[in-house]
Amino acid sequence: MVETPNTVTLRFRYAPPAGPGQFVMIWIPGDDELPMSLSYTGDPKGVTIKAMGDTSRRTLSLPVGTLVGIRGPYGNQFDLDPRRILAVGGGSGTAVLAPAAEAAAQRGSRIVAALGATTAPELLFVDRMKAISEKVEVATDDGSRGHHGFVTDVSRRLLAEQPFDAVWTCGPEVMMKKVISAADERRVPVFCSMERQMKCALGMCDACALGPYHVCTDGPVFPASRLTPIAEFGRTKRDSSGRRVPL
Amino acid sequence: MVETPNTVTLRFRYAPPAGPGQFVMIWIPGDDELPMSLSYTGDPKGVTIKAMGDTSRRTLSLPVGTLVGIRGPYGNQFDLDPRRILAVGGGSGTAVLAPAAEAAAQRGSRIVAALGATTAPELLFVDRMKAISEKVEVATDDGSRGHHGFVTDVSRRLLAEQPFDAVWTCGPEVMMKKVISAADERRVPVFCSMERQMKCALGMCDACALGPYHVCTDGPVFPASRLTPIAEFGRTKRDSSGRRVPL
Amino acid sequence: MADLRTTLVGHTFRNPLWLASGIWGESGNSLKGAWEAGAGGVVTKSIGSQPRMGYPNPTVVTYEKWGMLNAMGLPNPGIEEYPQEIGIARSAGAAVIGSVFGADAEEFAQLAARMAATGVLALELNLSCPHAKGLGSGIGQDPDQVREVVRAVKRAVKIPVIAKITPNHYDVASLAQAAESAGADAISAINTVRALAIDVRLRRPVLAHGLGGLSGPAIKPIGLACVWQIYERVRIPIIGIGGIEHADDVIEYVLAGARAVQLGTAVAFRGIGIFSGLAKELSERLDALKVHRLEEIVGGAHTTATPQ
Amino acid sequence: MADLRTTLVGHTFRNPLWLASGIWGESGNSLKGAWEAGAGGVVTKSIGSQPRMGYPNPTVVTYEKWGMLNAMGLPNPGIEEYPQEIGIARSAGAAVIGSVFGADAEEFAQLAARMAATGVLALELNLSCPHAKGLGSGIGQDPDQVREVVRAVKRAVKIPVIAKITPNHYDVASLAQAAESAGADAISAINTVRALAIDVRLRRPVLAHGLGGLSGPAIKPIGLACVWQIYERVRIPIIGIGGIEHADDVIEYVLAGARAVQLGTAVAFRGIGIFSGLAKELSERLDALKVHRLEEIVGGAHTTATPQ
Ligand SMILES: Cc1cc2nc3c(=O)[nH]c(=O)nc-3n(C[C@H](O)[C@H](O)[C@H](O)COP(=O)(O)OP(=O)(O)OC[C@H]3O[C@@H](n4cnc5c(N)ncnc54)[C@H](O)[C@@H]3O)c2cc1C
Ligand SMILES: Cc1cc2nc3c(=O)[nH]c(=O)nc-3n(C[C@H](O)[C@H](O)[C@H](O)COP(=O)(O)OP(=O)(O)OC[C@H]3O[C@@H](n4cnc5c(N)ncnc54)[C@H](O)[C@@H]3O)c2cc1C
Ligand SMILES: Cc1cc2nc3c(=O)[nH]c(=O)nc-3n(C[C@H](O)[C@H](O)[C@H](O)COP(=O)(O)O)c2cc1C
Ligand SMILES: Cc1cc2nc3c(=O)[nH]c(=O)nc-3n(C[C@H](O)[C@H](O)[C@H](O)COP(=O)(O)O)c2cc1C
Ligand code: FES
Ligand code: FES
Repeated sequence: MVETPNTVTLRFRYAPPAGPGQFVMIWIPGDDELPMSLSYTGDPKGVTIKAMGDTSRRTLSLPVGTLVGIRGPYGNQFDLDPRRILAVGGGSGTAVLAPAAEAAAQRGSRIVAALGATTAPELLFVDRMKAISEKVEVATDDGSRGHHGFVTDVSRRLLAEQPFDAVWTCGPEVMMKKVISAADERRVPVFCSMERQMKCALGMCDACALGPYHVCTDGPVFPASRLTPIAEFGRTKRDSSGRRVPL
Repeated sequence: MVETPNTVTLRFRYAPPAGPGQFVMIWIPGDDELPMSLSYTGDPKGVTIKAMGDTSRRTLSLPVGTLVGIRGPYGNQFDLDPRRILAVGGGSGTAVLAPAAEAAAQRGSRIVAALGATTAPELLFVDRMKAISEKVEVATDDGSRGHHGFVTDVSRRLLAEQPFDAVWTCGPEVMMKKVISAADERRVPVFCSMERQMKCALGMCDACALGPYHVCTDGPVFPASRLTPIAEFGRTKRDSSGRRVPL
Repeated sequence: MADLRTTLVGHTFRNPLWLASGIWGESGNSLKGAWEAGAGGVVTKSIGSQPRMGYPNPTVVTYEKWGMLNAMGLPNPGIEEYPQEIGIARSAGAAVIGSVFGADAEEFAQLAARMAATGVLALELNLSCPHAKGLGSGIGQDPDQVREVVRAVKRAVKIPVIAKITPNHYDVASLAQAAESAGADAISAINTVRALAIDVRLRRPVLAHGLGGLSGPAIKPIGLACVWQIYERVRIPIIGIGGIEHADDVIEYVLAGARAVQLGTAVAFRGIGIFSGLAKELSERLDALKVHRLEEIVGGAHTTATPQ
Repeated sequence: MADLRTTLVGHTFRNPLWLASGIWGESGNSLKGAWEAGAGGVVTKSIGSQPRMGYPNPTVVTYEKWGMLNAMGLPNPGIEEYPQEIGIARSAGAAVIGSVFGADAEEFAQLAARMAATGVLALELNLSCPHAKGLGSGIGQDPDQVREVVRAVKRAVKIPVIAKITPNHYDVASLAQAAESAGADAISAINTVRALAIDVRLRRPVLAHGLGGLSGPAIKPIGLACVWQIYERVRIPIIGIGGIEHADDVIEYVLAGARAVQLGTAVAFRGIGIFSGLAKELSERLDALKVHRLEEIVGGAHTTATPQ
């Protein structure tokens, strides 16, 4: 299903149980295998893929019924206990926040969401978030919808307006860093869903090393308190060879 | 524990559950590994070994506490349903009949036993059988105790004296053949515990082939009706190379 | 129902599931039993010139679920006595392949001639037993010797010859090529993988012989790699062996390049009923995969593979 | 509590459980993490002259419980960038062994010199990667080339040198002997075993590279056989690798001849906590077996073995 001009959701039947925050490895035969957060954790499960590089771009044009390989789910989950949650999604980052917000709402938590994108058509899952949130605010870089500017500005305002027990965020690391500093001022704990290059997804090959952690097994969801001491966070990642490269 | 001048019982703790009729492979490190019927199937389990060839003879003089390897149990079990059972044991063959007779007696069956040996001191488990049987008769080749002659004569007489639902027998094959023909006259089904050279005990290597059967997995307990059509029964066995040799 | 028949070594087998050498193959009644249980072909125990007792017990160690280690030491009744066993199997109509092992080309050729005379439909040369010193193992590691043995056997017999290859080599395809160049009609791979188990309490190897050969599910990925590599370098048919238990295992081997397969350890783990059960499972699975004839997909994974 | 310390390559390791190359070894923080989790030594990812991206995904296939197949393709940041990672590990006090791979003796020697300069306490030469074409695999199969590489490295560095041997060979001990004769200070064995997995629905190998290397419990019997055979033919210490998860696995390797062991796949299957957990388990098990010092029983299964 096409979500935005650059984003599609693939739905598939896949038995192993999964929780919000977890990811799967999606194998596009003859191409590559990519980590993708589950944007739907029920049945059928789903992933929402944004065209970034070659493989993800090609994924968008796969004919319906193409056989893909799936392994997982891997990684940890969002803690659904907080009663008042602010979800801050940047671009395709909303993909992982949506099922988590739905699950928390179902358990009685109150959700407020701030969703950002470069431009209005690229905003993801706005209606889906509206269905379960008290309030959904959007921001676009070009001002084509909602706040003209960064979603981080919106989230800072929302944090000032009302109390929260937790902030969930997924998006570019610079964005998440700003969300963290805004929440820190209010002493609200932040949980970030992180991305790194992945190969084994088993906590073995070190491809996804982030400071002392492996994103595939220690994450992908990290409390901000664990991330901020890491020099790499928001600055460098590792390429396929393991070299440190700027984000 | 020494049972007769040529027979000892080894007791050991070994967790896997076993039933009467089954056997284990006993590894005497540095020597050989032999199939041995369980003469005790509870806890501790036990095997009763008679000195036949080199390995079994050396087994008799193992110091207490020697580590041996055990795998199994393997094979099938005696059917304990018959209400009136005649157990005919020749030599160390009584080893496997004793736990089966005990188990059947416990479930309310009536046991009559005929036990044979070359000479009185070699008679095995006479007291053990007496404890659970209606009647125990013995025979020795040299007449040193009980009937002077073959246990097959005794069993023929017992079959004539009273009705049985089943005959269980273990001993030399010529002996078992005679037991079968006596029981056939009275239309009493016979179950024989068979021995053949064994290696894998897994129904794979063919060492224990007996006609279309593998003694290790199809047996060791066979209804006589399956054995009598086999030309090899009572005539030939196979040596370690698989050659047919006279019994 | 997908068509499971497969044609190789001049014969159409009713299904691709053969009994591997050394399993149920010492006695004619057992070969017959495996055939009647549904095996597509039955390979005899490897037979030598003289009766051999094999190694003392323990000869087998099992690893729960994934494998087995054995060092039987090639026990066999010898070629003198063995024809009566083949007679029993053939009288039941079994498709019998006679396995032989020898110390050199000459012994292989003599044995092959005597085995061929029993009426088996093909020979399998055991060039690969990993634990019988000086018997086949040295020979099977050296392409030149493989060539020499196969050539001598081909001169001695008219029936098709299958060369069984060891996996304990860095270039298994070179061994298969050597066999092909000498006229082999098919390759079977793999035999067991050299391995060891130690009892930590007794501080000694468990098997009386020390080293043994690993078989069962754990070696399936190894056997597949060998078949894959051989398929890329020879044109004669390949018979895949190693760790086959399920329909997908068979299909993996076929896609890697096998035209038939053999089952060994699975017979111990799942019983002789595995032949009919697996034939049914295989046929259903091929239907689900929309494959009408097994032979269609032989080597099918090579064409789609990413070239690297 | 049994004494787990083990001395080899001029160093006394606090326990015999090392982190194997390629696992948690690309980043200095991970090496540090493995050390802090209790590893007795940590081997780095194999480092080459240039950064290498490795193969595309999929790079890993798991077999539930008994094994794993991988073809990473030796991704590594290259010797230029890598010293900073070793710095992080060494600053935590870790006993670091630097693994390198090259295409020929000269490249190995150059890399070895640069790796030695980072302050690692020994080098491990990856002579055995089964799936990187032309990189080490050809070299590692030929005793002459092994000798040449080890000799060149020994000339280039002063620190001890460990030669890591492939299992994909019919005579692994000949490779170890070649390394010893050229001055190697220890042998480590084994690397992964060449293997393959095919997806039957997609009709293609699962790994992007096609062939891969098998690791995990299934290869333990294979690794043990290699260590056993090597122990019978060399005098330098052996480091056992392959499928180690439990205390008895370690003891089996030690009885077969290993003075230390490495853990790879078990880290994925049981987590990094395996180092402290296994050290405790090992110590308790040795107590139960009445072994006071692990080093007492190195090669202990050879003396009691039935001579054949
Ligand atoms: C745990 C986890 C969950 C993920 N979940 C999702 C998801 O739900 N939806 C989704 O679309 N993607 C997700 N990703 C990212 C995805 O796995 C790929 O990295 C992404 O699709 C790009 O792959 P590619 O091969 O097409 O691009 P590449 O060829 O690898 O890269 C192309 C270009 O895009 C840039 N780029 C790649 N990835 C990113 C990124 N994450 N952020 C910024 N720039 C990037 C590269 O630097 C490069 O310039 C997730 C990643 C992880 C680790
Ligand atoms: C299922 C099964 C259960 C068994 N249970 C028992 C048991 O409970 N107690 C027990 O003592 N043995 C039992 N045996 C027999 C045992 O396994 C050995 O065969 C026996 O101990 C002789 O072994 P050995 O190596 O000492 O003799 P070997 O060296 O193999 O043989 C020495 C001599 O004894 C003869 N011989 C060996 N076995 C027999 C035999 N069974 N009958 C007649 N002659 C023989 C040989 O022909 C040879 O002349 C059982 C065998 C099987 C297959
Ligand atoms: C107990 C046993 C005995 C074997 N004997 C022989 C033999 O005599 N000749 C031979 O070529 N292979 C022999 N093999 C090897 C098998 O034929 C087969 O190649 C191997 O077991 C791998 O297949 P599997 O994993 O299905 O068992 C034997 C294997 C086992 C387990
Ligand atoms: C994902 C992965 C990557 C590996 N990378 C290397 C490597 O770079 N260099 C090397 O010498 N061995 C490498 N190996 C082999 C391991 O060091 C080890 O020899 C092998 O995995 C067997 O041990 P195990 O069964 O404990 O995993 C790698 C293994 C795995 C599973
Ligand atoms: S992807 Fe391999 S360690 Fe995380
Ligand atoms: S002992 Fe091997 S088949 Fe029975």
